[in-house]
Amino acid sequence: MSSSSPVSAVGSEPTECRESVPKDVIHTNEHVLEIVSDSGEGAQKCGQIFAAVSAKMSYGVWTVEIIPAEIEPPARTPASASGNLIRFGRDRITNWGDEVKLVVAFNEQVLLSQHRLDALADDCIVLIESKWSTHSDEEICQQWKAAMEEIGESGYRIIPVPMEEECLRRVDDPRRGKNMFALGLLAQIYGLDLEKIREQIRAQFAKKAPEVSKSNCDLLELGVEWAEGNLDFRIEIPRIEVDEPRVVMNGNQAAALGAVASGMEFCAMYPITPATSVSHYLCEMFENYGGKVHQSEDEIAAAGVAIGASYAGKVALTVTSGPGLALKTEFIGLAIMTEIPLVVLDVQRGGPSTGLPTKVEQSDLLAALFGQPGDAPRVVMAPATIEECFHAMITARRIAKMFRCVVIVLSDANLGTGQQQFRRPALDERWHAAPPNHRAVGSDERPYDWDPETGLSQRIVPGQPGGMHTITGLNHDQDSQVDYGPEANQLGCNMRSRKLALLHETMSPPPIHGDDSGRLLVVGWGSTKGAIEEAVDRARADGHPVSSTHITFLSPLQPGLRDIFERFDHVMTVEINYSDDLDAPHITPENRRLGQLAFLLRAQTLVDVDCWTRVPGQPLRPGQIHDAIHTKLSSISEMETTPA
Amino acid sequence: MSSSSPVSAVGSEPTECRESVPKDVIHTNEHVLEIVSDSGEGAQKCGQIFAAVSAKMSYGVWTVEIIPAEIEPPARTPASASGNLIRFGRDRITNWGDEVKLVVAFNEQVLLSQHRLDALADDCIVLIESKWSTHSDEEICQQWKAAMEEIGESGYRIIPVPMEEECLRRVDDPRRGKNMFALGLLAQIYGLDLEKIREQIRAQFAKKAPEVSKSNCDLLELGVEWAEGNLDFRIEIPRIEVDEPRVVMNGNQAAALGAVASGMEFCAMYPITPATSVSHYLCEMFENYGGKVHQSEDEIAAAGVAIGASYAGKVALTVTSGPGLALKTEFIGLAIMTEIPLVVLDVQRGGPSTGLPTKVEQSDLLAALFGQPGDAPRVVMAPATIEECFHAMITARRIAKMFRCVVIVLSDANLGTGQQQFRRPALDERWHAAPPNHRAVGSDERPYDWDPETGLSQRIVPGQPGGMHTITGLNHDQDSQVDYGPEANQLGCNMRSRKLALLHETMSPPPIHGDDSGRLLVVGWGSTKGAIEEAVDRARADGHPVSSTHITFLSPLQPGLRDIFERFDHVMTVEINYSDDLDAPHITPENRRLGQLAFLLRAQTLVDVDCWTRVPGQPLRPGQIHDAIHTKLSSISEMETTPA
Amino acid sequence: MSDQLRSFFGCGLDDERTFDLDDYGDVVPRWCSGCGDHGVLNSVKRLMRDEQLLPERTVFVSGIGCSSRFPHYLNTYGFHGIHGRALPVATGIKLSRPDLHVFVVMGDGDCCSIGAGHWLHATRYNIDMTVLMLDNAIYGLTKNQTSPTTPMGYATNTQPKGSFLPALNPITTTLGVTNVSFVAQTADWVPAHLLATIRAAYRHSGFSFVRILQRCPKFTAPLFAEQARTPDLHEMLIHPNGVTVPGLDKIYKRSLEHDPADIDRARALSEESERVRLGVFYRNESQPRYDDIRHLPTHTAAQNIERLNVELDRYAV
Amino acid sequence: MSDQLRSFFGCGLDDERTFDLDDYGDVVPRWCSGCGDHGVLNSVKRLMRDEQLLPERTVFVSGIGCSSRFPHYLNTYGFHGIHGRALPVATGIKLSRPDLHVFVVMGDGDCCSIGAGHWLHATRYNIDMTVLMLDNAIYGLTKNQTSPTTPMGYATNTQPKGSFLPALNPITTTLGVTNVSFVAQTADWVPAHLLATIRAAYRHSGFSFVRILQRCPKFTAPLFAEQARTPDLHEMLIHPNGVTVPGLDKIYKRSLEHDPADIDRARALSEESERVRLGVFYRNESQPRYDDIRHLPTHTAAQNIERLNVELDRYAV
Ligand SMILES: Cc1ncc(C[n+]2csc(CCOP(=O)(O)OP(=O)(O)O)c2C)c(N)n1
Ligand SMILES: Cc1ncc(C[n+]2csc(CCOP(=O)(O)OP(=O)(O)O)c2C)c(N)n1
Ligand code: SF4
Ligand code: SF4
Ligand SMILES: [Mg+2]
Ligand SMILES: [Mg+2]
Repeated sequence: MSSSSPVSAVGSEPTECRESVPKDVIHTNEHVLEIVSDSGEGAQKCGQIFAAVSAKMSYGVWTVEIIPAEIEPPARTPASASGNLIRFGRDRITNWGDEVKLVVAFNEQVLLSQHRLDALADDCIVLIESKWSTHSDEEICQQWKAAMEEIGESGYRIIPVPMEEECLRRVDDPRRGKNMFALGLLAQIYGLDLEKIREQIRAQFAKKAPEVSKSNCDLLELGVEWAEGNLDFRIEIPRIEVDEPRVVMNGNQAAALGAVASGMEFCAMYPITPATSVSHYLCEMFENYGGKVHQSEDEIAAAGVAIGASYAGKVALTVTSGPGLALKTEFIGLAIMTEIPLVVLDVQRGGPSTGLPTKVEQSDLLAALFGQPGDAPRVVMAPATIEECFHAMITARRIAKMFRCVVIVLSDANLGTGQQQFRRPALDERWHAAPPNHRAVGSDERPYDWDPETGLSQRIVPGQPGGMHTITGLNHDQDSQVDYGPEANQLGCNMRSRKLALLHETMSPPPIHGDDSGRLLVVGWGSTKGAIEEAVDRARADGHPVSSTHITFLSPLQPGLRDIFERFDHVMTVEINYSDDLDAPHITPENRRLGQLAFLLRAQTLVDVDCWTRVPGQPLRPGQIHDAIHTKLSSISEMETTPA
Repeated sequence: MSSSSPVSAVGSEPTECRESVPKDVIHTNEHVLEIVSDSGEGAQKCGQIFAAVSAKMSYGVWTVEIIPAEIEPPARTPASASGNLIRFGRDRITNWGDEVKLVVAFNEQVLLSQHRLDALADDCIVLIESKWSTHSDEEICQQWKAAMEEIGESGYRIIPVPMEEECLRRVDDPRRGKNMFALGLLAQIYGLDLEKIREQIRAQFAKKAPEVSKSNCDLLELGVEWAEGNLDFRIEIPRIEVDEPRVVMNGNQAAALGAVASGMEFCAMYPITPATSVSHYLCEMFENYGGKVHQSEDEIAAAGVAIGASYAGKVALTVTSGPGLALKTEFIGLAIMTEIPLVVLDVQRGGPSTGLPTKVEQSDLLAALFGQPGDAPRVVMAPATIEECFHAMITARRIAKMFRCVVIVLSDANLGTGQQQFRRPALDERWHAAPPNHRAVGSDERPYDWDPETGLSQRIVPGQPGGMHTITGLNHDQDSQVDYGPEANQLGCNMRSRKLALLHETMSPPPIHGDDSGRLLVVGWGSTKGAIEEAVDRARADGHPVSSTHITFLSPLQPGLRDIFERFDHVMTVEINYSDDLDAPHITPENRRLGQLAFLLRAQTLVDVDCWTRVPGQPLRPGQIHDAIHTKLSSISEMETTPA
Repeated sequence: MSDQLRSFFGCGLDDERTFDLDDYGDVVPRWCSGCGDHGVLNSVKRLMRDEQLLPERTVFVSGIGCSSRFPHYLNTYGFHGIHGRALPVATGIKLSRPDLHVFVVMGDGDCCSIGAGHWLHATRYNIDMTVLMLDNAIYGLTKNQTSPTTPMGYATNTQPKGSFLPALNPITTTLGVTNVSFVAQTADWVPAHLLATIRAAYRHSGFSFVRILQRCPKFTAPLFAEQARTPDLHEMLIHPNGVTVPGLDKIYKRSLEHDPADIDRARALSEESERVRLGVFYRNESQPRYDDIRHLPTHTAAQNIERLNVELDRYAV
Repeated sequence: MSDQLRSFFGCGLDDERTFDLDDYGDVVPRWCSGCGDHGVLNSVKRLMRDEQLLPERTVFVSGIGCSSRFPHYLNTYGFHGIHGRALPVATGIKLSRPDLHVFVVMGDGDCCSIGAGHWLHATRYNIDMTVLMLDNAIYGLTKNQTSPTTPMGYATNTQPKGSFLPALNPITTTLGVTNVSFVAQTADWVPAHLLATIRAAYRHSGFSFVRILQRCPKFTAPLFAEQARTPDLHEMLIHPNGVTVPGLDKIYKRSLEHDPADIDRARALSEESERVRLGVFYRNESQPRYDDIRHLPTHTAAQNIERLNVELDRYAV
């Protein structure tokens, strides 16, 4: 539905009528909606409850936080937009999708912000607080008008909703309850389970006075009623009941819980967006499991404290993002050299430097692989889903311990703050830390008793009688004695590197999404998995022989890649990091700077891996990737048909 | 000459005789000698004077410092060995060669240390202080005996020299003058110009009382006389007079002088081996040129102070080695993001971590290229000779300034402490810094006025009226305003990367040493150039179609490499860093970790570049490389003849 | 004074320009309403107007944090760098360009936590710069984590049961550093005192460290609310060599004579007391200044080339 | 005390073992002859012998420098880490293993220059460990560069015309940090005092910081030579709560009563004086200890799994 004035009829009618109006039912398998307010007006909470409840109702869900880059940007400005995008539907949802189909906006400026990001569908339904259009402040009315003009070109169906006016019927300060009213609107539109919502509200406000829950539930009701009485549509999405137990959370929560489940007992950190919330979750609960979070004076100290804890017998965790990873560079080198187990969780954000602190990017890969001066073999792995954020921590700890090595886990802002549901993990005691080992060390045992075949050796930790030795970041021999000799240095390097080869042997090639061979293989890593697979599915539905594969272990790189690549005519990575576009000025195939995974794959497989990468500070959309696949396919055809 | 007892006849004769004994003349085009003493006994000074004088005599020279890893290791132990290796000869000398042909040792333990390094030729002539063999301390006699037994297997010609006994004829404390006596021995053996030596001695002791020079010259004379009267050989090496003006120095001196010549005016540093001496040289003289060296509280601050100075209008330098480079990681990212020119000189040592502080390695390459989280394009270059250490600083400053970028210069311990002579540089005023720019900034000018074609823009520095703006490590637009939007981030990344493509356009392919095509191309970078080319020359002399090329610019990578590589059947890098050996357990072509340049070249050219690398903490020898070439060639032939 | 020199010292030549408040910046800052940073910004602009600083000769250096956004809101040169590292950058700027007025703005996390090493050393270098530490006792920008100055027991996102340790006292710490030359404390809610203190700091020749107690209504409202309302919770340090604000004694009645030359007493007074003490704790202009010591005459390229050729002679063969 | 507890606290169970000096290490250290580090090593071994520390329950943590080679010469656990970062490592060790005796050995460059931020914060954390700062007023291992404690005017390789700034006073600096709990100064050339001071530090519950004036005949011989020869150039701080070495007053005749509870006087006394003051400047066992505050009971895996399942319920759909 589209009209020349973006403000459509329904909402402008008087709203006294409390009876139901007849509804068009929109049938669809999924929908993308956004709820967006000024920072501090609670759209985030509204979105979170919506997502949780739809997950509980067995819908597939994926949410993306809309966070302003400033602490308190001026109200009623595009910069102030805060809230949630929610994509939900019948099937499993793995990414934020392409277009927003419905928006609830608390003012026209935050609507503008979302409009300008070019993410609203042409026929997007917009429910917007109506009070601004007739505000007593002339400037505000002007702003409203200007905004409506700007978005006038689009075909949105704009439905003004007297949110505050309605809320005032129950509360004195409508600014504080509007979000629940909005939730009511949405509940009615999508037919959400009201009792489940009330439960969720009560849980949220459990620590506050009971009246708080009560008044929030009242406002919810009001929203439902208003929608019932005024909207001429509702949206119906089929559900498939799942009965396996499931949980819903974001990737940072999953990583924090994974750390606990893995048996880690120590985390040292320094706050940094978007990794800090991992620590917040841990700070709340880690002590209940005998675990400690230590906030250090800086990231260097955080790495050092974690290494000290690991040295003393733990497998410690340090959590950070780009700039913090940079500061840990030297200490990570020490851990590698001394073979002290350490897990580093890097929740990637936009870079370089301070970059885009709240936004997603996948551009710490090469720094994670090669950041340390000297030869410093380490394990690098990247979870691709929220569920994998949980399990990655368990795997990381196990590898760090068994291989006496550093494991860097690369998550990102999209995984860290996005919510998704997944199978409830079955916890396992075997993941847990063994109590500190106090057995006496035999006189034939040595601190680096490297098995010459594998490079593996057993850790001796303080407290073990007879095991006294001094570890050092200088080159050392099996007894941990400083040794500058040529053989000793070569041996140490061999042993530290050999462990990766051994780990490599235990790995399998990544599974292929789609056929095992074809014209184009798309390769990804990390949080882009869902979007890539969705794009590939669409391309395949278009009839193109396209498949994808997703790499979990970047160091050592999973096996079998060359074989896989050779079964496809072309290979292209899709990544959220920077690469030169070949058609940009001065860029040639020779000097082109490549996507980070593409660079790695080329060196390792010698296959001519192309890349399509972008750095928008946003997750990639399946539609974008789908387009990129099309472009790639046509350029291949062109090349093939053009006589050389 | 070899005898069953390593102690040959000559030296054991009584030494009263002051007349000349008849001499066998050994004719050779070059020789490698070592002078080695306990730390603190002055062998270093002796070696330095020898090298300087032979350079002045138009010999080609290359020296390598023998430095103990401890400040004051126990005397008369292998760990105490301190001194110089000198390779000199008729032609230009570019590396330390293969085998030591003559050693002057102040005791048998330091001789043992050199023997154990497996670097002495089978027929090496050894002049050794004789007093230990008959020392009153029984333990010492035993040690002497044990040592002689250990080296007995070799065919050295050992000539005991009563060094202290002789010195006592002129001085009271022979331990302090022995080095000049030894210098006299050598002067006589090699026919060095005594007047030039005396000049050098006088210059060395210019600040001391004149008697000091005098007594040193006396001891020199004594050494000459003793050799004249007792040795039955001398070594004659032809000379080719060069008349271009030349200088002799080590790479750290060259870099320091280069920094001054380049017009840099600011260096911030924190001490670290083996880079510190660059700063020592600068500290001595920089102020004479209006330049400042600032020793910071740590490497992070050093980077920050340098960036501050650059921001304010200079092009500043910071000097470091591996662990320090690690600490500068975050600040380098900021300089890249804000496009503040900065030159980072990394004098590489053995790694990872504290590693081998005094020893050479080339393993900071990947960290220099990829150390920063986020996409952080920077220039990386590597001088290959002492002369290039000088000129690299001038090039680095020019690039940093013109491209508003970070330039990392990778030297290493071999270049830094090795001495070589080279053409005296003709200094050029144009290299020099322009006085600070105080012109007013037009209202149409912007702090990041990127030329969209090239990414270049003009720097506006504090003091320029009308140019006020705030630079930031957050993503920013042309006005340096913070901008988190998708386009702004993509644009910034484009512009910073584009500059490298432009620089790339100005570059030429590296020259080829040997034929333009053939069976094997050896590729190197940095300090290994001389040894590689010498090895290639030998292989060519053996009749093998082998060439080499040496890469100066690692980022952007010099052009034309793929074309060059394709003209050879096989390509192999030779590097002093770690790679897995293919015949080691668990190592496969798929999981093999490669030499750092090899990795880079494969990704960039897709050519199957092999590598031969070692991490002995020593420079590579031409002989070793020659062997590696042979091995590679035979394995190629084998592969080709074995049916698949 | 020669033209060159005048221009060197930042007083424009043909400069008949005069600057009013807006010339020093007219952007609306992106801090929360009620945030103490607004007041500091105003005072700083006022100072610049009063002193008629040339905007192009003035540089504000900061780290990362809410407070470190400061330079963006001024029409001077600004360097919004990385977290904790403002002081090294400022050091490089001042050492290479003594003609610039250098101001540094840091948060409590920025300065006292990640930047602690630089803070200590910058104090010791005693380079001529004005340092404003905006202390809201919390990590603001990253949303509510404990900082070194968070009071013991105050709950945050990283120490939800209350901060574990007594708050670090930045005044005492600075006073412990050899070669310290100016240390003062003021509060965003006493604007007249704030301005007077910043002015004294600016006029001090050397490293002047000002801790500004700063309200953060977002995360530490309870810490400063009562304080800001109640003049009697303050104790003003007064002295002819400190800061004196005419008329302020009418409101802030509790005061203490303190001679800022007396470091022992300064240290004792800096310790926790019932009332918050505002004023100059210490001031000593006779401490050696590193930027002074390292000052060099300028050289021409030709002179340098000549000398360098002599230097090369030493290496000639 | 249960067996488990006894073993936890590092007193062996069936431990009839006794340890003599050699059991704590018998390697010949690789320091220059005459280096003050030798004497410190001897005193430390003596302390361990006197206290009969279990070698396997004792950890020495260091950075990089001549002094940081310390752990290699002892037969305990040792962590020879990276330059300037000994304190964070020690913090991690002690927080996760309260049963270990943790010693930290640092140089003046290690602690006061690159490690300054950690030094300040470790002082504030006040975790139970014994910290020996071997102050030779120079960078030894890297061969003669100025350190923060190099006296003004003393020439080095990086400041060949003499160090630019007055030496940092590490005692005063430490005393400026909130929650400081033990600060003492001693010298390698007064072995009895050295041992007594280290013992007091070891026995102090909390972070005990000992600055040890250390001779470096290689690079700073002139700085300490006269001092070491001349007892009258010292002034001993004495007090029942400080250290007292019977008989030492016969040689070191100049002394001063100082109650280490008095922080104001401690600060005043720590300032440069004609004579070098040795003794305990400050001691306060009632300061909160971070390791104490953060102490936790142990948990079994089964308990944890149970709780975590409850936690997961919160996220269940
Ligand atoms: C290296 C690094 N570590 C951490 C961060 C994240 N970070 C940004 S601001 C900040 C602390 C802010 O607190 P404060 O310095 O007190 O300033 P405020 O926001 O309170 O003004 C932190 C931890 C970062 N940007 N860089
Ligand atoms: C990150 C890093 N920076 C610099 C160095 C080089 N370095 C080693 S020891 C040292 C200083 C030694 O001085 P100090 O700490 O006083 O110890 P001392 O040798 O005097 O005992 C330095 C700068 C290093 N190893 N690592
Ligand atoms: S969070 Fe606090 S410090 Fe930051 S802008 Fe808001 S009130 Fe100010
Ligand atoms: S250089 Fe100095 S500190 Fe280092 S071992 Fe020698 S005397 Fe001791
Ligand atoms: Mg703060
Ligand atoms: Mg020292």
